[in-house]
Amino acid sequence: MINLRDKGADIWERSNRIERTFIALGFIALAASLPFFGGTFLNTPIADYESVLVYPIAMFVLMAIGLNIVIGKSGLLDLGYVAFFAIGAYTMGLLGTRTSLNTWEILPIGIAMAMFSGVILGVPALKLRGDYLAIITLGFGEIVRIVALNLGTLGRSEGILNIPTPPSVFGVEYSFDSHRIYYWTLLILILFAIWMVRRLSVRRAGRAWESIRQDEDAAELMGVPTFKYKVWAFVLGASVGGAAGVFYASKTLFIAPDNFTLQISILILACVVFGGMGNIWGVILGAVILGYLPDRIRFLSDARLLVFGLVLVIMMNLRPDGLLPRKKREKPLPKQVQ
Amino acid sequence: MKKRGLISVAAAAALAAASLVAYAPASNAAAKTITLAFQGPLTGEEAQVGQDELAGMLYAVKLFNAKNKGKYVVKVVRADDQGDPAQAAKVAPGIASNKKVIGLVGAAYSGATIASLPFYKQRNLAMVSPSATRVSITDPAAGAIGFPVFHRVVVTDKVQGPSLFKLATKGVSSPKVFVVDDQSAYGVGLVDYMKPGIPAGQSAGFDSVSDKTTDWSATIAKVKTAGANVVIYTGYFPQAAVFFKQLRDSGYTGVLAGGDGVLSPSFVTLAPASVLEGVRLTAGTVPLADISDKLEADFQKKMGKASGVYAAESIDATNIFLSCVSKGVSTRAAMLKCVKKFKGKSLTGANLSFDKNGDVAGGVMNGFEVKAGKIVFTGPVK
Amino acid sequence: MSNSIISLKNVTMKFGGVTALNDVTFDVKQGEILGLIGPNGAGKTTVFNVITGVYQITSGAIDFDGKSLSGTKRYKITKRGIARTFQNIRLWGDMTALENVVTATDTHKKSGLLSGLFGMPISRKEEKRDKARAQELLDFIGIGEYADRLARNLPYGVQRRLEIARALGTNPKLVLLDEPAAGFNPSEKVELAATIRKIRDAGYTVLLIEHDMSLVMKVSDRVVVLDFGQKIADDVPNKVQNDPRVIEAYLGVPEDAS
Amino acid sequence: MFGNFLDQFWSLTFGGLSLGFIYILIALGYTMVYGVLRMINFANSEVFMVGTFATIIIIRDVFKFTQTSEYATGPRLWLILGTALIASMLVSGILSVLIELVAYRRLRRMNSGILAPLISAIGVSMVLAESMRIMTDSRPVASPRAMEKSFIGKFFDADIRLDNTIIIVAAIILLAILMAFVNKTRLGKAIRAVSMNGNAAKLMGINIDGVVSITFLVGGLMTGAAGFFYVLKYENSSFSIGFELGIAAFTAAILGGIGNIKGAFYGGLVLGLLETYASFFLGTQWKAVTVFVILVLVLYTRPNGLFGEAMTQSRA
Repeated sequence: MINLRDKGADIWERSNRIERTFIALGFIALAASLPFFGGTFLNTPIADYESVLVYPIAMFVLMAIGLNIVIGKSGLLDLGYVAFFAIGAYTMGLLGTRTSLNTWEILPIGIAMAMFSGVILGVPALKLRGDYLAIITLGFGEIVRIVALNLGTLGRSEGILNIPTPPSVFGVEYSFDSHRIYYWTLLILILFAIWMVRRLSVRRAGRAWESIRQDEDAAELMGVPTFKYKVWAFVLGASVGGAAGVFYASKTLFIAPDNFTLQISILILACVVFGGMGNIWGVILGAVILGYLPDRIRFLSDARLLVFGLVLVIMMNLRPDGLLPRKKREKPLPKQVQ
Repeated sequence: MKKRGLISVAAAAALAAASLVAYAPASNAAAKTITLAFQGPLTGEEAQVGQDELAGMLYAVKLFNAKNKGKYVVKVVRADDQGDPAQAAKVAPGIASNKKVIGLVGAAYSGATIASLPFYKQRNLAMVSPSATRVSITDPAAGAIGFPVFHRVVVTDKVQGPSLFKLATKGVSSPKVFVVDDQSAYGVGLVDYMKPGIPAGQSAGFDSVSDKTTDWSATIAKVKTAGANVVIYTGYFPQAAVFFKQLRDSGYTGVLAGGDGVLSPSFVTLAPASVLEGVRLTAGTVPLADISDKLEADFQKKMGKASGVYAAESIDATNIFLSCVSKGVSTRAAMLKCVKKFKGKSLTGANLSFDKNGDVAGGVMNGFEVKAGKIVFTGPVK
Repeated sequence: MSNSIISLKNVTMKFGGVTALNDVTFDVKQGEILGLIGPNGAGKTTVFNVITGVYQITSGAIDFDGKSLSGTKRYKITKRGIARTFQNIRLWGDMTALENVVTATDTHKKSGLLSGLFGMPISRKEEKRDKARAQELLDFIGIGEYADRLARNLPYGVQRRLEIARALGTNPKLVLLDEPAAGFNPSEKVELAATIRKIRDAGYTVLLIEHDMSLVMKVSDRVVVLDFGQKIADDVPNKVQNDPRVIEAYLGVPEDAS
Repeated sequence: MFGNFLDQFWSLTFGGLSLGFIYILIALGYTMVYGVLRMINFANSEVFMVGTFATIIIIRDVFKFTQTSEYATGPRLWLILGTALIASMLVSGILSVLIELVAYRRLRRMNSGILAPLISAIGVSMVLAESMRIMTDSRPVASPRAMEKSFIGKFFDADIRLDNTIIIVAAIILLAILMAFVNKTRLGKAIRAVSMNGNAAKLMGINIDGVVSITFLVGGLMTGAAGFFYVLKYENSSFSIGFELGIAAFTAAILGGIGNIKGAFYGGLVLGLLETYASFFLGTQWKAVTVFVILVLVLYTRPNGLFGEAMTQSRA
């Protein structure tokens, strides 16, 4: 099967610094211009195209990048990622409605809260064997939702209303219906997350995660403080989820426990695996497709989730490593030994 | 072999999908085409409520189109929000900016309604919800966030909560009432508005049970230790049927009661008649079969399934828009004006109009009782 | 005993009802190559596992560099200067040979995650230094030209050597080699013997598990023999070879295929 | 509160036990597959859901019961129950084998790791749940009552009900048959061999694909039985019940120690009881929280689950 990822990597490697800058800018420009394609075949029936770009697409991309640190880079199966998204959103909801802090001031607080809960969850959970981590994280996701559902201060099932939009920045107004502005802001957050992940991947942390993913025991015996790096992966993943949550709450103006179900965790996981676990471009592509698809096929009406399920089955069978898999750039040598 | 298997599965699914795509009335060149929208959960776990309401709306539209052949063709856009505020927030702007849509039946759920409101308010699209009962949407004390576009033909929890308590305890000497909610905004809201009206000494306790619960042993044990003789469930009928069944099977003999979420023709099919005998229910309107058996039969014939919980409300909500359509309304502004001023009759024959916040004016609570496997209307709750 | 780098004192290791090591005592002296042999199931790899903290010993004591190892976390044991290879190769297959070694050198990095994130000078300097060091080690082991290949695509012999290079990457005082010659042909074994001596000569102490008697006897300065979890001999190679208990231990069990 | 608890102790315990047995049987669907493939069979929850519908069809459509029918008694009752049990088991068992073919086999041959099959199985569950939703008009479906829920005795203060008793007895018999199958038969031994060491089993000439199919079949049969018991006890089903019960049963499998049958057994019992007691003490809304907190505590002190056989402490 053609490996687009390798093709891309080849082109990238053969380019010089200036060419690379142009390629990168080209992609950013293309992503930034997406809101202008509402009139084309890209348009989504019924749902508003530009809203779909903000949520789920851009929001999923951001969360998938975050989850990819946990699952793609360090191989930890996290089924409760929605918890961090919820914690970010509720931080925004509470502080936004009860204090005079604005979205930009709450953003770091929300990220900190998500990171803190990443530590709270990670420290006990990450000592467990890999397979058990899945159920513990799943439980954590549910606990966060149930707490929100039962605590009066969090509005219980009614949720939190009238969450403020972000104040204007450099004259750019954020109104609840200026989807493009939100989309571009998210794009900046996404670029920042990509920068962070790429920066870490090529250095010590990236190698540590990679070694943990491939053989955790061997990593520890080679002096990698595996536990510390697993917690770090968790906490960084959480920070991205938290940031997404804060921004999400500030966009929809209203949050309720129903927004943070286990299905979101599973969908984001699907984005990561579907796109190509461990490869950030694959993950982004996966999130774009899985975020976009259900709205694009709304004309199927009743059957759209059924078709969505079928797409997952068929695609995973055809491309088990995802659309753009992680690097496998070498041809195996003839003398390869199993 | 393998691949062919997959492809044939895909093909079968595609066929299935194609056959499910809604049947749209053939438009007549001379007729004026009007588009209305429905918003509610049509797929996913909450799909039932939305599918039932949509059926009610389509039923009303079908009648209207048949009656006005050559004059009007009303089309329905289906906006599936899965009952989820997050989905609603991306569907609503789509509907809001679809200029053809001049009226919206929905949203089915309060949470989805709240998430959608800003977009409809901005684009001046009149909404009439058959089932969003949360008080805060129209409550001036909570900012009346629905004003001016939001209307509802269903009575709010504020009215229903106390009525339900009244009906449940009617004729019970020294009642001890145990109230169970389903953790939904609807169920919790009902309890919140019921609580202040419960006289001292009549409360036996409260429980809050996820609507995904299958085993009710613990709640039943609590009911028993509390010595309750009246149990009220504020949730929807599928769970109510299971809960009541388990409660009765465990030997509980007291009164059982529920709100309009339980009042569905399907409710009595979910448990043996002997178990549900005497269950008391409240609702703003009545099931189609209680209005007339003929109506229900016609509904089943035209829609191919039994009517659901908010069928009457959905039909009422749709009829409000349709009556405006037959008055020649074809723009959003005119529609909103027309809906605000609407004065007419509901399916039950009661007067139907809205107060200035969009609530149904003078709504009454009706009482019902299950008798021999049927839900029977017992008159307004006083 | 003062120049011993690691000493095992009365080490016993039990798994449920099975005693894998029974009252084993020996030490490894600074700068020597100690061969650890014994029939299959004698407990050789268990010795490696208790030294590197994979298992916590049931009783006894292990001192490294004069200080006890008990309760030390695995990665800290490595940091203190013990590195190992694995009998069944356990490289990180999706990393290049160089990355495998660089990851091991990370043990001694000062820069953490945040300084890496913000590209602080210390991080950049260490990266450069360690990549150079890793390349040096690959050259030292004789597989320098494979630096940029993914580990799982390397020929078997290179993978075995890469395991050694990776162990050296942690900058250890003591290197534990677990059957480094498994699956090698005679000429490769000769090369390996030279490499092991070269490692010793470079200042590392080596503890070697090996099935190939002639190789062990050739390179080891001293040999410890285990049988059924017990030490039955501890002496210079040619004395061990003639020890009747050792001969009995080897003849008493069926010859093993490797 | 505690006095109240003692009053209700036996009722709660019986309720919890019969729920626990349903969990056990579903958990077997997870644990057997996990034992052999080291994969979470995400679609097992929908195998259960389909099993409940098989029972309902037998009772409602084959034996024509309605909510107002007379209850069956005597031999006819046992015929109905037996037919429904076998039908659910077969439908679920076959479905489970098909799921393996569609969602797992190709990926397994390609050695694709655990995540691709997980997502593929999630896709299968969506397809199954959504198809069932469309077929049932998104409605819950009731199973008419075929047998009287009579009390057959008293234990301390608690009534012993016939349906609960049938569930517990039948489940124990099924488990005994399963244990005998796994421990005594050639096929069972092959399953155990593969779950202990897949490669070695392959070398010894065991047909891995066959063993995997059998494992899915057996897991599906047990899950289907759970579907029958569920309908017997709760008399209803819906397209969406799989998810919740699946998560609970999976938790039970983990709690007990996933990958072995004993673990599923104890895990299911402990979870069934724990949920019921916790709901009583802390309020039903905190049930899930309690369960997960206890799960964390258990795994923290016993990393292989309550009754998990310690696999080697570490692979190094």
